[in-house]
Amino acid sequence: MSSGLLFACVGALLFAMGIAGVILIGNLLRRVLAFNVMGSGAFLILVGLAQRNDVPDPVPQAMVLTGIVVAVAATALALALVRRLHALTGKLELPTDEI
Amino acid sequence: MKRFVVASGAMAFAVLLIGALLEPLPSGVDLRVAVAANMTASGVEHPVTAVLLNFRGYDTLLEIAVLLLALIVILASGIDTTSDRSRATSSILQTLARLAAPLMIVVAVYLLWAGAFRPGGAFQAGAVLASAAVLLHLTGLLPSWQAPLLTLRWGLTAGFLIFLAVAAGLLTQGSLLQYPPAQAGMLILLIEVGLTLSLGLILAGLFLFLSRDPGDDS
Amino acid sequence: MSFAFDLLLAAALLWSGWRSLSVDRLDRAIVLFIAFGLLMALAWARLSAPDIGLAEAAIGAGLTGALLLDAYGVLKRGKA
Amino acid sequence: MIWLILLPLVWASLAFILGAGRGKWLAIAGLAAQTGLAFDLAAKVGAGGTAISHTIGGWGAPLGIDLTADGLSAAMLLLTQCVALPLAVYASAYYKRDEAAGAYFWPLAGFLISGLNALFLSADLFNIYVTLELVGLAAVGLVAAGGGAQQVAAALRYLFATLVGSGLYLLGVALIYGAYGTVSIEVLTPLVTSETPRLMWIAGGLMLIGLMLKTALFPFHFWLPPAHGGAPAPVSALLSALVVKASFYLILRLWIGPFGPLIAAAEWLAWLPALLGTLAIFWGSWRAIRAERLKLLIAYSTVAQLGYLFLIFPLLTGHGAIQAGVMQAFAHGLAKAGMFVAAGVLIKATGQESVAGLAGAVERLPITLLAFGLAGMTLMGLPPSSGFLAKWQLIEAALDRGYWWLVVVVLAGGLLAAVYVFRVLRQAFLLAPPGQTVATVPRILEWTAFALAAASVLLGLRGVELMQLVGVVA
Repeated sequence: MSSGLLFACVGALLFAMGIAGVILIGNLLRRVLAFNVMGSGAFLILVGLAQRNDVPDPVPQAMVLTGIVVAVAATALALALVRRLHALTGKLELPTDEI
Repeated sequence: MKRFVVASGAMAFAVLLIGALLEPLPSGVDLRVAVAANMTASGVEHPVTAVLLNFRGYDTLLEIAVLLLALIVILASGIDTTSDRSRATSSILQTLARLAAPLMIVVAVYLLWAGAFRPGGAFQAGAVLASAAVLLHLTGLLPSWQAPLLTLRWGLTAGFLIFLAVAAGLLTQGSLLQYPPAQAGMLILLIEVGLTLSLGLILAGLFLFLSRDPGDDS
Repeated sequence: MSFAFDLLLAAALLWSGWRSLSVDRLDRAIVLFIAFGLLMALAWARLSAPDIGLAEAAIGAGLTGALLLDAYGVLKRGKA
Repeated sequence: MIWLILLPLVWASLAFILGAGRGKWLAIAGLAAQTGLAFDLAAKVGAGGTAISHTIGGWGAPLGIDLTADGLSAAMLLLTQCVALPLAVYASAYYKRDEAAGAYFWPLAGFLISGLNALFLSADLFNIYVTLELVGLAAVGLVAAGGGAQQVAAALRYLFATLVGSGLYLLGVALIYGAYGTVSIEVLTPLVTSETPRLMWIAGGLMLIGLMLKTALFPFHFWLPPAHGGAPAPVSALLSALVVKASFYLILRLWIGPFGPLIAAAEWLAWLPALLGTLAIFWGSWRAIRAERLKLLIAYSTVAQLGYLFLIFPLLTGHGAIQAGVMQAFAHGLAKAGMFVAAGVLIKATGQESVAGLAGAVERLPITLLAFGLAGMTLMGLPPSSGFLAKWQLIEAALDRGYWWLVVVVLAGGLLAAVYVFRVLRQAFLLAPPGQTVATVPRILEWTAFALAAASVLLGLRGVELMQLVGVVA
């Protein structure tokens, strides 16, 4: 097995872990972590699968660079909202009741 | 119950996906060939930079918009603005930070310059600039930012606007971001310089605007 | 030999990713996540993608980590 | 057509530089120009009878990124500008000077609209991912801006839903690139056959689920009512009229594009979205009928109306289904924008958020109530509104294939819509309780609501041209 494929498989596991985390975890800060793990999984699959013959491919690499920047933007935004919610309600979880 | 369902669903998905990943795949398009063939016309020597700022430069343009947007959302979501907390830091750390910051700026300039022909470029350079600012902030040398003043707002958007202006200016060549091969290198460098500065400011801003304390802190 | 290293790195990635989501204390979770980011940078280097490695170390682990720690600090003080 | 993307980017960044709360004239001027451009593009596509492309950087797919405007894209662009321009006029009078919620409205709205336009034009799956994020994060920011705890909680729920949605989409793109080495829709489509590797099936499933989550199709609708019902009126209107349509457009684009051979190999798949759409119509209408708050009622009505869009999927192999979908997108887009801004006027004037608080509104705000009624007419599907045309087209396509139960669903949905619309109107015609004060609101707010609602009805008369435009394919 090439290291590209190996890391793509790791990516699949990380993605599954991350998405289960985003669905199940109530603590919002941890949910942000789970989202980031999920994103890393997708990035590993993007590059790993494209380089399954272990020949570097600059196109998915550039895409992942774009993706990382988008992910950090989303993370910062999420943290800002989490902090705002905490300042307003003192809680780190979303209210469960439906309006 | 929900835990069990979601966890086993995720497991099953991972197994299915890994199974499919290990199957042999058809041979589709190989972009490596196309990238290699067009490197000379791209204006840079490093393939990843060529994809990022030339072949798929439009992605990057929108990506900077996303980053700028995230910063605006942080400002818009309105964290209470109160006085900055003073951090207890030793003078040794401060001296170290004073020494490190210029060094990091040098590294950023190197990364920016290196991006044309080896790993590096505007993103990494901007990130280093931002970490220098965060370091200065953590050692108490740089206060967190409150409302952004006009000059700061210009700085935050300058990189994006330069990129946008170059992209639109190149419409005269026929289409968006169509660099004439002879000037491509210079134009990409211009974009990268602007991006480095603005990315540094935006990434630092993500941290420095957020680290404004909520009002209950005394 | 290098494949053995890859396997080890893969295991470490999975372990740190898992622990950062499952560990009890939030501060440990964040530190584990930063470690996860640095391991990711290593993985990118193994995938001959040094550009992503640099970006991941600086942005993914560094800036995200700093943001998380800062948020954690404020939120913890808010609770006390 | 490239200026449809660049112009909003320019006015959004300039509005940010100008500072908090400024830039409304820039935005309105920019949007007016964009509306002209969208009409121009639609006319060119319609007259030429073929798609117009733009190869960014001159490279061409698969190395570069292509933009393509066919009839479907041109129609969606037209809808976006035609809804956004009146909403901008409305927002410029809605936000008071120095109001925190409006401080960053203009830059956020600008990025949102450029993201939408870029999405409708892009012919590159990864580029579409970036535009999805641009739209999603801008929408979340608009919901959160300057709001209280409930609004921030709604924004966070929305944020995680939209991030998971685009995460699933991104993984799909990654698998497609791995399997075929390209993310250009045009290059990809001929490569996919029914004997495609299993990865492609997984990619299709992931992208479909991710986009359904973003479109808030039942049962993924949980995030929509609090977000759309809790945001300021112009934001609710933008979100309900346009943002959810973007991911629907993308599902349609992929369904008839690269994933076509997969669906042809398993035709039962088309019933899945139709079934969920049916459930959405009944569940959304039921919740709208029961809702206490006016804006929540309208938000649940959006859940129901989105259901109609998904009824077209089993009909796509026949004629007229895409036209019915686009017509419904237009009808709902214009009517729902009109309804939300009318509700904004009512709430601003009476100071009451509940449906019960509307008593007596008809005397004070007749134009707004008329706008609400006209928009309601479109949602119910009464002739000659565009909603009627959409449902007519849908029923015709369904009868063509002999799918009777779709006809029953469409008719029942119309009746349910009548129940919740009349619930609001009846309340507004009641006598006002003594001592109730009604604040005066700027006239322009009432008239923009009226204009949007009237457009949704009058479009019914020009529907044929729109349907012809949608028929233009590459």
